[in-house]
Amino acid sequence: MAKVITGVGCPYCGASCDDIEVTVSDDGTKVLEVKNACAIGNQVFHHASTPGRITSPRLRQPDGTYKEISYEEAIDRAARILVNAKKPLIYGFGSTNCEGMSAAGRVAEKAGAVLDNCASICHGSSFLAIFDNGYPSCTLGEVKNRADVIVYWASNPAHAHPRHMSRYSIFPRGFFTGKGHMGRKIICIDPRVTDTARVADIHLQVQQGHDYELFNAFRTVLHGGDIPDMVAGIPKEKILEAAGIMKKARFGTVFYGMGLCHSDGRNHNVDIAISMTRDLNEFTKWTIMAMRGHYNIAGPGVVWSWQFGFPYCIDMTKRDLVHMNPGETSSVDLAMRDEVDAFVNIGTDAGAHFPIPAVQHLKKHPWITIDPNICMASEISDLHIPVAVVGVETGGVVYRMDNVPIQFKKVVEPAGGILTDEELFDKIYERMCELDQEA
Amino acid sequence: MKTVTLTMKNKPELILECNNVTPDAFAGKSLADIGRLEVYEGKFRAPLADYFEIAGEAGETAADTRIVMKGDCKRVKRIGQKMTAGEIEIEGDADMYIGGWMEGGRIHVKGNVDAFCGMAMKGGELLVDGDAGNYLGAAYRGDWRGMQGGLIRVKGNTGNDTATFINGGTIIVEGNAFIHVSTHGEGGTVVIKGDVEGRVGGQMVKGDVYVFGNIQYMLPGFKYMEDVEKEIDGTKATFAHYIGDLGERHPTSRGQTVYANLYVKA
Amino acid sequence: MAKINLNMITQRAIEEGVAMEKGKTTPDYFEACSIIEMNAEDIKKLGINPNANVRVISESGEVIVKAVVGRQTCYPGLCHIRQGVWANQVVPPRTQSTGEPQYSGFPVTVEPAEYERIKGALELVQGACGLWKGDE
Amino acid sequence: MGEYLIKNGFVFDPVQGINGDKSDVALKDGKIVETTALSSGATVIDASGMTVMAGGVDIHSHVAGAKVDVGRLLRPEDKLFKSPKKTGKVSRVEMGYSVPTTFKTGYDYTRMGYSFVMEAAMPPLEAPHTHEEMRDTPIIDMAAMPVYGNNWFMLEYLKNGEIENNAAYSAWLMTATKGFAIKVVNPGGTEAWGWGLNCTTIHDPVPYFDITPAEIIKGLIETNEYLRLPHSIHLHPNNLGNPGNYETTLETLRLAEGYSPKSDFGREQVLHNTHLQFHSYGGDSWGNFESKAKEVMDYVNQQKNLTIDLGCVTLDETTTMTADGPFEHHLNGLNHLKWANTDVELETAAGVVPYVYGKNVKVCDIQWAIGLEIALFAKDMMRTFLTTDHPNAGPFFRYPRIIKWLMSKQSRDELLHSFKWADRVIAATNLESIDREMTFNEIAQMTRAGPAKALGIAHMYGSLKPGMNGNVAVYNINPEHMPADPDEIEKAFLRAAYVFKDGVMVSRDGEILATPPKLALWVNAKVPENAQVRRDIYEKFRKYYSVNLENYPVRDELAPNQRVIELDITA
Repeated sequence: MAKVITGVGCPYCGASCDDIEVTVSDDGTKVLEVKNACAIGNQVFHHASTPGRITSPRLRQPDGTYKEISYEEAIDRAARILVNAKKPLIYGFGSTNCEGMSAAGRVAEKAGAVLDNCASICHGSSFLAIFDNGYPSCTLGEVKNRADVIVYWASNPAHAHPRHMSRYSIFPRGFFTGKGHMGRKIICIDPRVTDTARVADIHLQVQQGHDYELFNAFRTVLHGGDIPDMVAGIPKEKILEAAGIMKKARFGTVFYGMGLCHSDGRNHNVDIAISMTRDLNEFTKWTIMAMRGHYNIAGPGVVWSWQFGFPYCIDMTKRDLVHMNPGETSSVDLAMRDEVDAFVNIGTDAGAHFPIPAVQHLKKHPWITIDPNICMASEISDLHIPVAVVGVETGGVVYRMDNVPIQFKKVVEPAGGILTDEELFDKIYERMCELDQEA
Repeated sequence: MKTVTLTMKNKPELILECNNVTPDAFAGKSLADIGRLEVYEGKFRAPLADYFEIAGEAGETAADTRIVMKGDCKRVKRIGQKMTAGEIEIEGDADMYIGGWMEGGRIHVKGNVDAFCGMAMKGGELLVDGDAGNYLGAAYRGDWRGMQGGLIRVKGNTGNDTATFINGGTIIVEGNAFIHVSTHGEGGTVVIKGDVEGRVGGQMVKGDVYVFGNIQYMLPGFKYMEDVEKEIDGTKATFAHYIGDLGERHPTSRGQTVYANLYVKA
Repeated sequence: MAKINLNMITQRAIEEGVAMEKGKTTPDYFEACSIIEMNAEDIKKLGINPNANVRVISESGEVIVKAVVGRQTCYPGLCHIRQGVWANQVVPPRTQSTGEPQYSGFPVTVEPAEYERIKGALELVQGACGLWKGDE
Repeated sequence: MGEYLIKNGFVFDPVQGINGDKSDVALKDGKIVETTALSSGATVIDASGMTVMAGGVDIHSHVAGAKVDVGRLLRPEDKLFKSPKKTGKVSRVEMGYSVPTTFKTGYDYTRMGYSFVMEAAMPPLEAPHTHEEMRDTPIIDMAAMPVYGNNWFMLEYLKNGEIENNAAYSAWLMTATKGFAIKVVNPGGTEAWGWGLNCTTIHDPVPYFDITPAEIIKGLIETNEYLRLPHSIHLHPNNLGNPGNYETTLETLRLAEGYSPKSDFGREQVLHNTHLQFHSYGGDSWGNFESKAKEVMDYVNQQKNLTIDLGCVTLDETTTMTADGPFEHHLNGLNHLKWANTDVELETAAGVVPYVYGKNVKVCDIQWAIGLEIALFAKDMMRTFLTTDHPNAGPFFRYPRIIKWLMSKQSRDELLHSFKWADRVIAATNLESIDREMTFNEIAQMTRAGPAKALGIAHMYGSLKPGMNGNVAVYNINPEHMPADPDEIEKAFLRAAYVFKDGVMVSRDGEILATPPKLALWVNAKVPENAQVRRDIYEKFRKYYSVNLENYPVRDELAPNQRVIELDITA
């Protein structure tokens, strides 16, 4: 008899949908069917039970090939690398639970390491903006129940968060929004005619890299000032029209994405978006939200803030104090400046997602990858330690893009005796303590 | 004034953090004591003497102490951090946070420096003959109290975020600046002798910015008022006077709204 | 030979997301990510037909990808390679001291490379690290 | 777990009526025991010349959960050059000043001799977050109060006068969130904030729901007494922080007239008004802002069914955070620093704004005086509790400084006269004319016995009676030889000489020695089966929440050491 598990959380994007129904095999080892998930989420569940999963740690040999080793040996090697390095970097956490992040935090503190997460190359700019200017936000249910104007600025949920528009923003019927899509105005601001732009009522095709000027124009208009006839490729009347809709909203939300964080000015594009949201609150109710990428990439920011006081780029090399300054203590900067001498890549794929020169710099030193799957990072590592797939083979707490905690469940047993991230890091910690005793 | 000379003898494998290299820390100490001051390379603490040849003599007070740094200090951070008096001369390049949180005295770097130099400076003088990196004279992350006093002069170019959250003091860049000058500024004066790509004075509440060269992308929130004659850093010229950021809040003083001023050389 | 200068960005696409979860060494991932999306005018300027291979050169590297118009259109002068291995061969690692590389908005030169082979993901990444041993 | 005999200290235990007598306290098996119960192997602690009290109990402090963490995230500058260097062997790194990390929170409370802290506001949807943080806050026992005062279920039930249904829902929510008491923040006003509005009087109707704050407060008192909960409703009234708001406060407090407590846990109040300092303002602008502490306390002193805590301003740079969303927006408009806001669907909101209480800002100084006046005007210290509404009016590690001000007129007068606008501050307040100096016994009432009783946990905390949890603080101060320098009082209370938690010596002279397991307390109230409420919950989750009902209740693994307080009102 196959078994149906309801209320399952999806370990893909920051929308962290928790209404997935998964049918698993009788023995609880194989995913048979997935309902309610998007195309990508579907793939995640099925991939966990594909044949050919790596179930044992692998160590790179002098000839460049991998050899399988025991967990015990892998844990010992990882512990020694962390203890011996002058400045190890532990980076990733896009795809793990808070329990794993917490365990890794303890290891990093013990190792005198720099602890960083994928936000470093993703929504890190949002953190910098929040540090400087705050974050007037809300939970996604507020948007669903109240919002009548939605702005997608430099974000493309149609591709990056496939169910975002249907679950939270454009289409759902909420308490005060019984008309669903019919009762909402959608504004999309993007240099490309994206699939999200196609469902919007208004698309402002901003000149790439000039969002800051456009925000500045919106703010100037909201403060009653005049603006030039054309700003960032957008005619004045289009700006006035959009600003008018935003001012008249009962409840509005700006969902912004990588287009702001990855282009010139980085944090200040978000910073001024926050200022604009604050301005709009002089007229009506407005909120803003970062379209966080992974299902639990908000997690490390939350967990490490309560443990270390900072969400990312946490330099613990001083051991008695923590220092954070992205631009200095951020992974790509550390790599490019040759400031670190060991690299642990966990729950992400720095091999595929860092600019290649950063990968080459990090490769000068020991590189450990902790990940359930074969990925670019695992294929260039010195040591690959496979772990259980979070959200499929183990549960735990994850934080959705609006920082709402969702308690994920496991749906199948971990493949062939694989450890969870938490178990692995706890064992590395214990081994480091033993090495301390021996020294 | 007495001089202590530090000459790099063992370059760090990674990077060296030397927040103890200040006249304040050196004053009144013997060379041996100075050599025992702690520096960091990653998580390893070591005495200063492991990396530098130390010669000369320290003064009794910080004001009476001059430090000269020779050899390759391109990977040495935090020189002169929080210094209150005295002098530091760096003969070549230096890394991040040079003169960070500085309160007095003088630092002269003959080469280039990296990012975050002169961070949240309160007083004193930082002179860089070469280029400076990003976030020159900016605030620490999250702090609304950026540079509050003192003078920073860079003869070369700077990157982005010059003078972010500046509240006071003066920054003069003799070359070009990239983007974001005086963002969130609420006081102080910034002079760019060369060109700026854009985003000058964004979210600025008050304070003054002078640009001698060209601003490629002017912010829509700045409004032209009139041409004015000004003498800036020894140069007399006509400037187009703009006020802004009209998208930002502005205080009132004696019934008048106070704006930030942007002067662009005509 | 025609050469054009474009402003490049790299962002997520659903095809890339699905393929990535399937595996970065799969043909799906190769299909999804080894393409550059450009405005039809720019493709014309290069003197090539859509779906021909081009060389993309930036300040920090170069890569061969297939030029397509794409469904989510760019305006002339703007081009897009989906995030992932191919894009990251050319993304400049400079961060403006924020931690984030210049993923969006950097100059590239694009030129026809119709007879050049598009390398696989593993070949590119292992190759960059001196680990590539060739297809076995 | 060892045995300890704490010998010859000056013991203050208001519950037992011990007022500075020289006596011994014994600890065994995690509990306080009769000295005769100890074996000969007990470790003797010489407490002669020192003050011995039960472990401290904090009735209201924002230390764990979503908005606290936003406060940490928002303020890297709150850590720069302001965090202590880690010392000792067992401790984790300790970061932060006004919003410390969980580790620093646990260690610092312990160093002050506290053993129980009530997290003051838990948004139900984010309860798993609060519990995760409580789990990571070492040593001190904790509980959290779910925020009820703007909850849609509650608004609808109370609008229809359905106390029983509201009670059934409240009991369900208490269990689902592993919560402890009914917290009410700006009733109705926070829901109005969903539209950018507010309720500044208790008669402003809540938009759409058409119920007034006064009706909400009375309805929740009735719900609370129906459920016979250990604690009363815990109220942050409307109109916080505005000049002239003392009238709203008095009107709010009068709503409790005629209600009497129904609980088996020993409390005597039906309403706890938290951080009363923020609600005792006169004047109609910041220009003529003045203290109304006397007017408010004259009323409180007469009403046995009320308790209050101070919310003392400590004149620090701090971080304000509250579920009073519209207030934080308003505050941001005054100081223009960064502003975070989190509205929580169907339930509540929260705002966070840094705030600098400047020593030479007249309004801040008046606020400082009002906090102290509330304590000094109070007649019954068993109903008056020491708090700073941490971190809103000041960080909790300033409690010892407040104790100093309360115990020493000299110390508060020196500060008062050092203000730039001292004359104006004196004119707008009563503080200078008050000679009262608190006794150690009164301090023990305000920081231990009183809050434990009001919370309904006096059977475990707040006293040194045999059978109580083995929580003891020994302070290096001699009540018979008070130091000439009042700063010594602060020093003694900031770093206790010895602190015992559940019978374990956890701290000595400020050094953390051990981190034994800590408890999470919560209330499980069994109510009659209610099909309508069950259906309402199902429907609201299906239609309006953005999370799945089955993932909403806090799972057991997030609270590894639970102490469940069981209640059964079906009998």
